[in-house]
Parts: sequence; structure tokens; C-alpha cells
Amino acid sequence: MALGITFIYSIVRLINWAMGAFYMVGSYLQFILVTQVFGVDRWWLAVPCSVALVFVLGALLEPILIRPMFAGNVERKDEYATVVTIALLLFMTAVASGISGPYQRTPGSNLGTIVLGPLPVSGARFAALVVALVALGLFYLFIKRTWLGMALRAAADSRTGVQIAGVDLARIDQFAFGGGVALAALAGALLAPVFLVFPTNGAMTTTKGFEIIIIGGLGSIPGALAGGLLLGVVESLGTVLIAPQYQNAYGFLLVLLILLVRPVGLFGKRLREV
Amino acid sequence: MKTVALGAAAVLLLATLPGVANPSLLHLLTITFYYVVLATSWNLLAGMTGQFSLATQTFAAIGAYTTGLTVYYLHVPIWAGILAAVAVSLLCGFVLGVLVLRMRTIYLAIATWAFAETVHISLGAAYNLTRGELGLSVPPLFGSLEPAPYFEVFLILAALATLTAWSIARSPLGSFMRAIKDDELRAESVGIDTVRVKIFVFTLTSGMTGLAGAFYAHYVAILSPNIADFSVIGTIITMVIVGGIGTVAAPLIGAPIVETLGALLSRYGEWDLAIFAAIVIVLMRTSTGGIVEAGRRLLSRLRQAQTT
Amino acid sequence: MLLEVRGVSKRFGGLQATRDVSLALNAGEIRGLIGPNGAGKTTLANLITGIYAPDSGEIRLRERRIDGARPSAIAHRGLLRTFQNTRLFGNLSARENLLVTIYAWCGLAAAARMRDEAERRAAHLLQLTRLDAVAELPARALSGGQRALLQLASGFMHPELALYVLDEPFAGINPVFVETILELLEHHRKHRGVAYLVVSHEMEIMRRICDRVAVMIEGAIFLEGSLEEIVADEAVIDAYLGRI
Amino acid sequence: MPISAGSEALRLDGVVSGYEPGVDVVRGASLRALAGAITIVIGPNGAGKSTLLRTIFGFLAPRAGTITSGDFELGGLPPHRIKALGIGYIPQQINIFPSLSVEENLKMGAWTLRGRRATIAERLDAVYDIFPALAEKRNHRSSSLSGGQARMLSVAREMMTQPQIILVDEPTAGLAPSVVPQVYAILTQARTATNAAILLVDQNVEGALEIADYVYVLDLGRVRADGPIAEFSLERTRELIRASLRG
Repeated sequence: MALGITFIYSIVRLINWAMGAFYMVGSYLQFILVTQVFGVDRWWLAVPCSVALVFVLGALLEPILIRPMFAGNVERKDEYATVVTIALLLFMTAVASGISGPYQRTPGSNLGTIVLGPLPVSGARFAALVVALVALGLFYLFIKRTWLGMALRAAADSRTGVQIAGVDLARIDQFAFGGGVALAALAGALLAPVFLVFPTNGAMTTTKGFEIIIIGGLGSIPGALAGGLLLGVVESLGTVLIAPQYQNAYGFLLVLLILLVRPVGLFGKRLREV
Repeated sequence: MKTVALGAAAVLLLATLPGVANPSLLHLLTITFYYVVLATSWNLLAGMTGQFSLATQTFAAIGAYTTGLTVYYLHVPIWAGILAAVAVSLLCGFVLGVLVLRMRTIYLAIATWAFAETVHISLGAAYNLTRGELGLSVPPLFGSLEPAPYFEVFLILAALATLTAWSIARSPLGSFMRAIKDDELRAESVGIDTVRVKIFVFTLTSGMTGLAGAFYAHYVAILSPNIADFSVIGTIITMVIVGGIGTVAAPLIGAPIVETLGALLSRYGEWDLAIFAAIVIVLMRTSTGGIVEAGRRLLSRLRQAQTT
Repeated sequence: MLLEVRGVSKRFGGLQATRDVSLALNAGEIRGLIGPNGAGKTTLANLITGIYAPDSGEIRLRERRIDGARPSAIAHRGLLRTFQNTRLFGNLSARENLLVTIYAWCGLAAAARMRDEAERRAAHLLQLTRLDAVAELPARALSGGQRALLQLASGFMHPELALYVLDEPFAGINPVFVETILELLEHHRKHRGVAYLVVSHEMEIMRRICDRVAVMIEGAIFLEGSLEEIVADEAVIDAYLGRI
Repeated sequence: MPISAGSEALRLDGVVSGYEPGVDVVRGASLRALAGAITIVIGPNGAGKSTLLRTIFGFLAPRAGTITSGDFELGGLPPHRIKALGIGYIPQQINIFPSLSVEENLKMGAWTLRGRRATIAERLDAVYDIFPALAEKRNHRSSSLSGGQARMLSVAREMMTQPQIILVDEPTAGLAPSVVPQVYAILTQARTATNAAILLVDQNVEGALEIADYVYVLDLGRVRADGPIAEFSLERTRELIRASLRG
């Protein structure tokens, strides 16, 4: 999730507040595909389909909602991006609960409980971890080995530079937006059996994503990975050592601590804005 | 002065309403006034100063739960609970502001989001303390839940909030705030201590929201984490955008429209939020002056079309 | 001595933007700063006005260190600047753009007391700059020349303005506005002893107004003197030819 | 669109452009660049030289006037379309992608040729021949390059597509003196080898005069003087600079 937010931010230079909504859509698509089309045993087939559909959705929405920001007719770009993506979040959440109601659903899982060393782990959780790692590997290969991946990395370095090289920046933005929300949908689809499917199920993951970004530093991909790890450790430690019901508060305390000692995050650059 | 007199007249006129209106209308208006306060504080912060907070509803919840919990557990009088609520929300606003407002603007939005969702979830999770979704029972302010006196209280709160916003907007502080929104680096170069102004506004609006939240707690009587739901900030943003972001009148125009529409659409489920969100997106793409400005433009275009 | 810059260096990544720059200005002096593109003129302006903190060296305003201080604190002491691409508060009216400077100086507590004084100064400047007709328009609705003029005028609102750093104040400006700008500069120099550091490539104007000119090349001050002395220096011409 | 030597590759007529509304930086510039020739634009700071190149490459839309290349009107096209027409732009700032390796940077230069593996490999070899320093560091991150090497890379990157028209803005700024002749050698090589039209904006007037074929002097957004290189001796140029410094 944090990777998706960072991915969009580093290229399109905006925070997409609606990430949670795409997570939610990913989980709903997974639910529908598993229960209506593929069946529980072929859940792994449903995952790429859900992700691909959300990618298309993101790529379709970008030109309508985000591109006007760069066309020069928007006076305050940040304000525009923030309000529009928050409105999009509310819109998608409201439509979801309008259609499906507030019920919590689950696509079910064909995986039983696995015992890993001393710890029993739910199969679905474990599968989510494995698939997420595989997907991150593929994402890494895509970014490192393909022309498009190279252009995306280049655009994160310099938006002017890629235009000079002859890249159509509008297409890159569209792809990056689609790709970023597809990453959110991947999380949504994989975690659907664990955290269930309901209209606001993306909120918690988005919050974790933002916390990770402050911890790791805005716009830094290694920061996102390290921040995620640190957040996970602190939350589990807090759960074990203090009290489990405040699990979500530990992360925020960590954020406050980071802001106090190193406001730009672990991997952020110290930059005075001009 | 004329504006103040006009406003005072409108408040007095509204104050007589409980004599004639039915309770459900009074309830609707009471909630509208509550939202006017929240929207005004968000508008001061985001609309006038350019600092996007996503935690307005959270400060309302902090205010509400502070008074709720102190009254419930410590059995202090209600007014002491409300005072504590204001103090705690001011303090939270100040600390968060000091930590975040030195950073680039976007950090405030990210940090307040994380703050808002953490508080929201923790309120539900701290079941032993807050009774979570079951709701904390809070004594009503006036002994009964008869809406008329609450209507008057929230009318006064909304009027005070609007008066505050109005006088700030016309004061040098108001020009500092709008200067920061327009060009923070230049504001700093001209000699404005931008960090101090931002922290001040953030703290002030946090206290204002906390106060409204505290009174709200003693109106609804059963307090649940819903008060901090993200859809609340969505509603607030919608109200301000519809009313014309950055103008003092925005909440006064936006809140009644959104509340009334919401009440009319409530029987169809949550579709009202979808409609509001769609309106916001359309307004952002066409006119940031809000619905009045958009209407004015449409009218003048129609008139032009007629004359040609 | 009004301003003293001593051995100031600033590095951005691999680029040494300024190296060991020293510069001194007296009250009421107009100093020009010229040099080829990328010579570090704007960086120097940013260092003096607190937008960057220098890596080494010190900057003093009336004997007191200001390097590393926030721009607002430096502005408070009477050192203001304009920006190369005119920056204004676009949604504030022209009049409010002027008022903000004075309120920022005196602080909110004293603002009410200063109100009449501030309004009077603003009205006077609006009249001088012939912007009174557009005083109530938002600054973003003004023409390029009007905007440049307003940006400049906003600094003169400061009651204790001592040094005004002007970054390309004449670039792309209609000659009519240029004359008004020059009148303003001269007026405040004569009556209040305001000093100016002017970064500009409009040589004709620089020649008219500057007592002395400093040439910056590759981040360092290469030569100081009258414009005649500078033009006569073969090494400066070499530098402009790109022969370092 | 092959262009024969000496034919007109690029033509500007009365071009007006600028960044801020109401402030024109280029104020009615007219000039042309011939194929197989280096045309230099010199002039004092703020004359609008860089803005002129940015306008040709589509980062700014001209407010008036026309920019034509052959039968194509370039004014108003986005940069990637202009690049696709065979026009390259080497901007003033060092233009590399620091998080990409040196070779990836060069490949990005060949974006419009992507998929044509053989051509790209050929061009890479050619570029490495000219810049052995880059060949040595081909798999390093380009952020590890020195300032001079980074400048070399940003020039080399544009050579990957062998553009018919090359817009060059201050290619030697910040370069060690020893590398400067090399950069000029590349430009002259491009002129003869691919018959490209080169429009060069340079602060290193002396160096640029040595390789130029035609000279334009720009001041305050307009062409003040122009002529073939023979008319611009070093003496006359020094006098021009002196005059403009004098105001």
C-alpha cells in the first residue's frame, strides 16, 4: 500500500487519498470473482483479474480527474488534487455501500491453518504474504527490465527530462496512476479473506500506508520498505508488551516520535523548500 | 458594521424559531449549526490558510469524549467537562501543530489522516474505557432531550464561530493567513513568521472544534466513535466547497444545503455521500468559488446567450 | 557598515554555487550585481535574505549576525527582497499586498495601532505607482508591469527598510514602469537612506543608478568597480566570452 | 525527412513567448537554421536565448509567430511530438536521470527507437567510442558521475537518436576546460556525419564562434544583428559585448 502511494507520488507528484477505495474495489472484485466465477479453490486466478480490472479503472479515471491539474487551468494544484481524490474516496465508498450495504463478506479460503515453527498462522494470511512477495518481485523486474519501467523511474527523477527524451508524459502519468491503484487492489484482493470485504475496509491499510510514508520519508521507495518493517515490529511489540487493543495507536506514536527527532523521515532528504 | 447588524438580526429571528417549528426541523437545524462550526474551523485552516487538515472531526471527538469521560468517571459538573474538553483539544492541536507544521504542507494532511484514523479506531478498541460502539452515555445538558434549548445553544455557537471567522478574515491576521496560502515563501520573506501563524490557527480551530464536539456530546447523550468517522470530514469539505472555499459565508451556504439534501436522501442509504462527492468533483473542475459563483457564471452565460 | 558578507560559500550537491564571497554595503548605496547566467547571483541573494543558510562564512546586518536566521527574522530587521519571477499574494488585493508588509513588521498586537499609519502609507504608494485605480483588484488580475511595481512597492511599506535586494526588477517590464521604479528607488534612498543590491542585466539602467557594480563569475566575486572600470577590464570581457 | 546540406531545416518568424502572462521574454524573433550548419545565438543575459529554445521544443507555446520545420508547424505541439519529428534538445541544466545507470540514461535517449535492438546497440557503441569515460562507467548509477561526465552524458544521450535538428543550450557550462573542445568536436561531427542543423546557444562565445557557420545576436528578445561567421571576428564580438555591457 505504501509502495503504491509512493509510486504515484514520486511520478505524478500527488498524494492519492483514494487509495483505500481502490483497495476496497480490489477486495470486492476478488469476492465477486471467487464466489461467482472461479470458486474458492481457484482464488489465485481471481487475484490477477481483480488487479487488472482496477488498473484499467485507475487508467480511465486519471485523464478525467487528475490530468486537468497539469493542463494549467487549475489554480491551486495541491488543493485540487487533495479535494478531488478525497471526493473520489467518498464517492467510491458510498457507491459500494449503496450497492452492497454495510455487510461484511468473505470470499472464503481453501487454505487451512499452517503451523510455522511455534506459531499457527492462518493459511490465507500466509498465502497473502507469499503472493505479495512474488508480486513485488515481478514489479521489481518490470521496473528494472522493461522500457516502460525505465521510463517510470526516469520520470520520478525528472519530469522535464523524460519529455526531452520524447516520452509522452500524459501516458506515463496515466500508467503510474493505474499501477499505483493496482498495487492497492492487490493488497485488497489478497487480504480479502483475512480482513473481510466491506465498504470502508481500505481505511486501516491506507492509514498504515501513510504512517509508513512519514516514517520512511515521502517519495522514497527504500524508505517505504524500511518504514513498513519498522511499523510492523513496533506494533507487534506493543501488542505483546503493552496491550493488544491499542495496536493501531503504537504506529501513530512511532510517527510522532519520528516527526520529533527526524521530521523528514528515515530516508527523506533534508530540503528547504524555495 | 452593517454586516454585523444584519447577522445579529438573522440570529435573533432564528432564535424565535422553536416557538413555531416542529422538533424534527429543530433537530435538523441544530445539527446544521454543529456542522457550521466544524466547517468554519476547517475553512479557516484549509480555505484561508491553505493547511489541509483531515482531522477536524477528530478534534470534535476529542472534545466530546473528554467531557463525556470526565463527567462519566469523575462525576464533575458538565461545564467543567466542557472546559476540560476545550483545554484538551487545544493542547492536542498545539502539539500536533508544532510537530507537523514546520514541514511541507502535504505532511499536515498525511499526519492528520493518520491521527484521525488512529483516534477513530482506538476509540472503538478502548472498549473498557469508552464502551466502544455500544456508546458512552453522557448526561444531557438541559436535563431533557427536548430540542429547543439545544437549538439555541448551537445557534449561538454557530454565530460565534462565524463572527470569529469574519473578524479574523478582516483583520491583519486574516491577511497573513491568506498570504501564507497564496505564497508561503514570499510570506516568510515579507517578515511573517509563517510557522507561528500556522500553529496558532491550527490550535485555535482545534479548540473551536473541541468546544462544538463537547456540546454535541451533551446533546446526543449516547456517544459513539461514529463522531470521528471519516465521512464527517468528507461532509465538512463538501459543505465548504459547495459554499465557496475560503469565504466566510461558505459554511453558512454549504451546511444547510448539504444537511437538507442529506436528510431528504437519507432513506435511500448512503447514496447522498456519492452525490455530494460527485458535486464536489464537478465544482472543483469548474469553479472553486462554490455553488453561488457557479450559478452566477451560469446565469451570465445564459444572459449572454440570450442577447446574442 | 550596513551589510557585511564575509567568505560565504554554498554548495548544492556537486555544484559550488558561491565560493568565498565577500561584499560590503553602506547605507544609501546602490550596488549592482552582474555576471553571466549561473554565476550565483540569485543564490547570493537567497543567502543574504535567509532562504538558504550558508555552508561557511558569515553575514552581518548592522554588525549583527543574520546568517542562518529565518527569512522572517531577517525581514524584521529591515532587509527585504523581491523575486525574479514576480511573486505576490495573488488573492489579496493590491492594497492588502502593501499592508501585509507593515503588519508583519509591527506584529499583530500592534497592528490595530498602526492601522491608520499603514493605510496612509499604502495610499501614498498606490498613488506614486499609479496603482490606485486597481488597488482593490486581486493582485493576480494585474498586468506584468503592474505586478512588478506592486512587488517592489510592498517593500517600501516597511518602516525600517534598510537594505532592499532586488532580483531582476526590470526584466521584461515596459519602459514606463521602469521609470516609475527608478523614481521610487531614488526617493527612498534620498529620504530614508535605503541601500539596494540590484541583480540585473539591463546595463543601461544599471549604469544610470549604480554607484559601484560587482561582477560575479563562477560563484565568486570577480571584480568590483564602476561600470566604466568593469567594461574597460579585458578579463571581464574574456569572462563574458566564456574564457575563464 | 532527409534534408540536403544547406537547405532550411528550421525557421522562426516573429516568435513571441514568455512565462508570465503579460511579460514577453522573446519579442518577435525571426531566424533560420540550415541543415549541415551550426547556427549560434549569442547575446547578453536575459536576451531570451534559452526561452527561445524552450519555445521551439514545445515547453512553451508561442504567443505569436510561427515555427516551422519543413512542412510542419511546430508551434503548440507537445515536446514528445517534436522529439518524434527528429528534433533533439540539450537543455542548459545537466539533464540526466540520477537513479538510472549510465547505459539506461543513454537508452532513455533512444526512447523513440525502443524495440529496435540492433540500432540501439549500434548507437550505444558509437557513443561509447566518442566518450570512453562513459563506457567505463556504463553500469554505474549516473549520480556517481562528476559534473563534467554528467554534462557529457546529457549531450551523448541526445546523440542516440541522431536528430536532424539539435537545439543546444550552453553545452559547456561547468565543464572542465579540457573537455570543452571534445563537446564542440561532437557537435561538428554531428553536423558533417548526419547533416544535422544545430542551433546553439552558448555563453562560451569564443569557443562557439570557432565552430559556428552563422551567427545571430539576440538582445531583449529580438535579433539585433546576424550574418555568416566571416562577419563576426573576435574583435567585433568583443565590441558587441562591450556595447551591451555599457548599455
